Amino acid sequence: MVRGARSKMDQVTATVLENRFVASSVYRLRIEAPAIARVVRPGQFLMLRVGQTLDPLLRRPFSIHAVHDSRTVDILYRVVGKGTNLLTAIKKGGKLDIVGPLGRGFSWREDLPSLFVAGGMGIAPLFFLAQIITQNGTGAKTSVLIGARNKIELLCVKELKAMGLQVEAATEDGSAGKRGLVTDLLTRKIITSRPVLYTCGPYPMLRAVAHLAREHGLSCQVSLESFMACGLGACLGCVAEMRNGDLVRVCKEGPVFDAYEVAWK
Amino acid sequence: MVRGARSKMDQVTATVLENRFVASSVYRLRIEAPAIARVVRPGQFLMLRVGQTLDPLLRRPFSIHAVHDSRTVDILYRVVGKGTNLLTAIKKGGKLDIVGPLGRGFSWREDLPSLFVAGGMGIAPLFFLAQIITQNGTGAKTSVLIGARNKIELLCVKELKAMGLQVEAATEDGSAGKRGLVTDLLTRKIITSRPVLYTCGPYPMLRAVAHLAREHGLSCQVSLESFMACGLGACLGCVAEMRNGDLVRVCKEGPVFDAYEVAWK
Amino acid sequence: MKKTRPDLSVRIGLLRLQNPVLTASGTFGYGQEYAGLVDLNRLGGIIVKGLSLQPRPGNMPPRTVETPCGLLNAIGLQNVGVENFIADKLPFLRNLSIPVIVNILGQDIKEYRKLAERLSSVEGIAALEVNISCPNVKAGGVVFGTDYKAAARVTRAVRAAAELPIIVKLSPNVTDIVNIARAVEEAGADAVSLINTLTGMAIDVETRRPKLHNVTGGLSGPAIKPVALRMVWQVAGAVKIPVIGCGGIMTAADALEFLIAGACAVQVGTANFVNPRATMEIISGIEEYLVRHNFKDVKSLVGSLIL
Amino acid sequence: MKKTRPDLSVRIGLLRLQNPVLTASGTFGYGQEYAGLVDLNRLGGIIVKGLSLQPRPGNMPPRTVETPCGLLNAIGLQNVGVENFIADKLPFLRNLSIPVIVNILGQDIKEYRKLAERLSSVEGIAALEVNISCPNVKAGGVVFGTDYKAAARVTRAVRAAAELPIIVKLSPNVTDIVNIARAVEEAGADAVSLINTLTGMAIDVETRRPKLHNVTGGLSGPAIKPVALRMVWQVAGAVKIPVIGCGGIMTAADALEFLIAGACAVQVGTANFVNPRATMEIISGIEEYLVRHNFKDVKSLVGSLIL
Ligand SMILES: Cc1cc2nc3c(=O)[nH]c(=O)nc-3n(C[C@H](O)[C@H](O)[C@H](O)COP(=O)(O)OP(=O)(O)OC[C@H]3O[C@@H](n4cnc5c(N)ncnc54)[C@H](O)[C@@H]3O)c2cc1C
Ligand SMILES: Cc1cc2nc3c(=O)[nH]c(=O)nc-3n(C[C@H](O)[C@H](O)[C@H](O)COP(=O)(O)OP(=O)(O)OC[C@H]3O[C@@H](n4cnc5c(N)ncnc54)[C@H](O)[C@@H]3O)c2cc1C
Ligand SMILES: Cc1cc2nc3c(=O)[nH]c(=O)nc-3n(C[C@H](O)[C@H](O)[C@H](O)COP(=O)(O)O)c2cc1C
Ligand SMILES: Cc1cc2nc3c(=O)[nH]c(=O)nc-3n(C[C@H](O)[C@H](O)[C@H](O)COP(=O)(O)O)c2cc1C
Ligand code: FES
Ligand code: FES
Repeated sequence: MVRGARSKMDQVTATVLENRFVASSVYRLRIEAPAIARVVRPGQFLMLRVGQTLDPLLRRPFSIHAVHDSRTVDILYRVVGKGTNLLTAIKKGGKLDIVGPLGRGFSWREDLPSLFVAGGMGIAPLFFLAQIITQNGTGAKTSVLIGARNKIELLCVKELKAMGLQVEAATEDGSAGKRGLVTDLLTRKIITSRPVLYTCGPYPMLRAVAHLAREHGLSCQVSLESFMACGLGACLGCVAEMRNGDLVRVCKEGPVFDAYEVAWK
Repeated sequence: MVRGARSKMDQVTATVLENRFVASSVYRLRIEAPAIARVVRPGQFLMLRVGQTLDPLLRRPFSIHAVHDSRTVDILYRVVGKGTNLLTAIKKGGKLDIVGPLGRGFSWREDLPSLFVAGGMGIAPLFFLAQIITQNGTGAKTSVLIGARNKIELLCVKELKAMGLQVEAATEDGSAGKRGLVTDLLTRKIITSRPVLYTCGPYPMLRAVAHLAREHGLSCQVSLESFMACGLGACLGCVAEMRNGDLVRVCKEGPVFDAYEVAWK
Repeated sequence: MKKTRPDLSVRIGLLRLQNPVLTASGTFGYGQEYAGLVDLNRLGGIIVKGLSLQPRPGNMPPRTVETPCGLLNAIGLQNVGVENFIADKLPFLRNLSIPVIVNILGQDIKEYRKLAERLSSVEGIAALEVNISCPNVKAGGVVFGTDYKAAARVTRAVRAAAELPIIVKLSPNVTDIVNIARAVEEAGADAVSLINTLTGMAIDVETRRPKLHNVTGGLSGPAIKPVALRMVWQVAGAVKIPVIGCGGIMTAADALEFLIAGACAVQVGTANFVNPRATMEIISGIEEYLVRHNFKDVKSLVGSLIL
Repeated sequence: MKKTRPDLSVRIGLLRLQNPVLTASGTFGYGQEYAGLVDLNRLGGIIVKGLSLQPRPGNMPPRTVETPCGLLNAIGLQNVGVENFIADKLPFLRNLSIPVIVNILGQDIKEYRKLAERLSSVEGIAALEVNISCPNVKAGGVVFGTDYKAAARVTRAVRAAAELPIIVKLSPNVTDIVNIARAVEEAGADAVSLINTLTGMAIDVETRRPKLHNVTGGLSGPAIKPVALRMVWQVAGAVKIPVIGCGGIMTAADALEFLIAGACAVQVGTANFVNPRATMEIISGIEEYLVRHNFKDVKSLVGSLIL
């Protein structure tokens, strides 16, 4: 099993190669950051300084979405507030102050079938994991269940298929794939195969996936979100409760956790 | 005498037509703002919201530098801190939230010779006054004394000459015009003619000009600067002391004052 | 189905406001300064710049300096004095259809009493806001705001002298604001407003001099909002009289935080400098929120924090 | 002519720091968290996360929320407890060449005393910082920080129990910080540090719930700098023991403001989150400033405000 490694982090000034509108309010940011690209593992994240002034004050966390040529790193982000809004203004050639890679990423088994369950922006880190798993190509079957509110917000489907993955989609309004939630797809899927689950998305979805995994006795890894002030394990702000009662740092012990260990609310 | 009028102010969203590097750290911002362009008078200023977030919090005051076609307004600004730095990032087509025109501008006599004394960015509002005086062209002689640290920071000389004005320059390092201060030029000038003085620039220069004017019994108008939180006369923050002991609002009773009325420190 | 518009009106004792958005004293001049930019008659009310018995010249400049998300000011209560106010400023204000609240500041109890008497004797004033909290006046002012006994004494004096509703404006520079709020409630205040500015300071490192001539000043703006909100929540839970919230309100969302925390009205201060239309946008924003969340009136929202 | 480098070292009682830049408790973990980003041995010293006798789980999340130019936190003093600290964290810290200061927090005087005794008995601790000001612990903590008699009592207890220099960390949530500073000075503190966080609050208007599970939290960051600077200036003018300034320091210029106001050292807190290299840049920036302004040492700058 490939352990969810911690890589050597650094604070670097990266050059923006591209900051492109993808769909709806989603952008893809491509940066040149070899120091990070070389060591980062799927599920890890970066802390970006999104503005030049003191408002917004804190960095913003973003998952690694993809890595190319050990030089460039992609981030897929949705504009939800003032920080992500400012981020859209950064142009090609601009500089970004980045800390990373941070956190503990996914631990994956290349010899077992993998099933990715992504909701909304949850595809961001799973895409990188898919990239790595298919790249290493040891061959076990990997499929992707992906859900979104509507067709426009359904991201990366073409790219995932191009990687040779089997992709099934669900949208809440039925504008693409099955109408409904990604967890509906999952219920059917689990019955027919016994994959390891990797999931990222809104909390209620993660909880549902975790419950299904438990019911069926499947191994399941979840990437959690939390408000992060430092991302470094220093502020103790980002904690999540574990089943054993511990409050652990999502930025350091996570963001990827074994679904069984999390105290779901 | 044309009175230093107060015009009807408004809060408008102006479109940026151009935001161009001029020289050294000086930029010229051209905006489309007909409501302001139609009513603004030389010496008045605008309050610009320079960023989108709460830091910097306050608007920044800038003089009207020129008006074209009753539609567009120019501002000439120097980058000195975080607000002006952010301003440089605004591109053509961008929007700017502006309040103005504000304050009481110059009161000029078109029938008497005018002498402008500008130091550094002080040329910004005087240029607009020159534009108006030469435009109305009632003919009395207008000359300009302009000073800067060096040749690069000597602004608008070509444009002023193109208006038919006689321009004399001084630079501290002697890289253009006379070596020395603009007030050195002034000492000589006053002896040979008896113009009305209009001056804007650093405080020590204004004080020197005011003293010379008083010595020679010349009428003199100064444009003062002050830290302005509101620009509207509401906060009472921007006051300057007058000779009679009153503390008056630079943004409302000024920024242009009769040099005799100011309590110079 | 068309919804009926929510009722934005609130009561502060006997005073009825058409909506809960007031302008904070000292940030809106005497109203007239904003006449070209704001539809004054749409406001919940105007609170004018603090008045003293005699005109005051205020502090020497510099009087204001920007800080991160904040503004430090040391105006020193420059004002035209009560008689000039009545003669020169009130006529304009009286012509408006909204309540005008006068903020008053005395050097001692006698001055507060005289101010209250004088202002009660003229037409066109809806209420008094008693400033016991200005940090920029050396004598008097600040003492009243930080000692609950002194605060109660001022309140009683004004209460006895005024025939108008009395709002006492509290200072945040205290260990226990609830203690002061309770004392002025007991002493007869019709409402409390909070917060005034936090005392702060800034230094120019190049000259090594204070950035304000007065050395210290009052901090306002979004920087102080969390502190203001906390105090409003504490006080609203501890007194029965209405609480008016103030401090760093820039947007409708900010105002809503204060209402939810228990304020029945809000004051908008520094925001008027940053965005002269702030009050108008806040009023519209509150209305939209009420519609979106199915509140029939703003009163139902007040103090509706879910714990 | 080549200038000699200015002397950045300062003394806090018996404690010598190679430069005046410390990390603020709770914002730098146990040092190790920043090992990859900061040259720890360049720091003036490290103040570690507040320690209690027993491990504390802290508050439930959410524990942090951003505010304008500020950060609200209600960690609730989560920490590993004094024994785990000594066993697991101190070995790493002891290997550094810089002073390690331990921030302590008790529920009552006995706990403070026990903490001081236990920490005095081990190698590698340079001083204790007594946190009497944490607003996020319901029992104990906050009371000590806001009452000068209680503050003095804690100080005396720690003084008697500890063989280490004692820094007492003051709360800004008080009417008169000078009063508290004088009381702890008299009670035997070697230095005071200020400020801890201002108590604040934030509400999510869509859910109408507090943004922090604990409802209120402590406000830090640039938003509070003017308040912190004012208090440091007031206290530095009133006590003879060294004052350590803290609150919103992001840059060398910010740190210089505190030194000029009278602090002989500074703590950098929230800035570590925003810019992990902040402390390094501040140290360099102070040195550059001293060179540029012809100060031969940082001590000459301390308290050099020109009024
Ligand atoms: C480990 C991790 C990985 C993430 N990866 C991605 C990603 O790949 N793509 C993506 O679009 N989003 C990702 N997010 C979410 C992203 O961090 C937030 O959307 C972003 O910070 C919002 O910033 P804002 O200023 O635009 O929003 P704000 O206006 O500040 O707030 C909008 C919302 O974003 C949340 N938020 C704000 N700041 C933070 C913070 N420092 N930490 C966590 N949440 C915050 C707020 O709680 C609020 O709900 C990730 C979050 C975490 C914790
Ligand atoms: C009536 C008036 C007209 C002006 N016209 C021009 C002009 O035409 N061109 C030009 O380049 N500059 C002009 N200025 C100066 C200009 O306003 C400042 O340079 C600008 O506000 C600095 O903003 P900043 O954020 O870059 O600087 P900061 O980083 O905030 O500070 C740098 C310096 O600018 C001063 N400053 C900051 N904010 C204000 C403010 N609100 N009011 C006054 N001073 C401030 C500070 O005191 C400080 O000395 C004028 C000022 C006034 C009062
Ligand atoms: C420039 C200025 C002047 C002020 N003058 C007064 C005053 O005269 N009387 C008073 O009670 N409060 C005064 N205040 C305080 C405000 O009314 C308000 O309480 C404070 O600014 C906090 O609100 P804000 O953050 O919305 O500005 C003044 C504030 C500012 C910024
Ligand atoms: C997340 C966080 C945790 C903190 N924990 C402690 C603590 O354990 N003990 C303490 O005395 N102060 C603690 N503080 C207060 C800081 O040490 C500092 O006094 C305060 O944050 C102000 O400084 P700043 O604005 O530079 O952050 C904490 C602050 C933050 C932001
Ligand atoms: S974000 Fe600071 S500990 Fe996780
Ligand atoms: S800047 Fe507010 S009165 Fe002049």
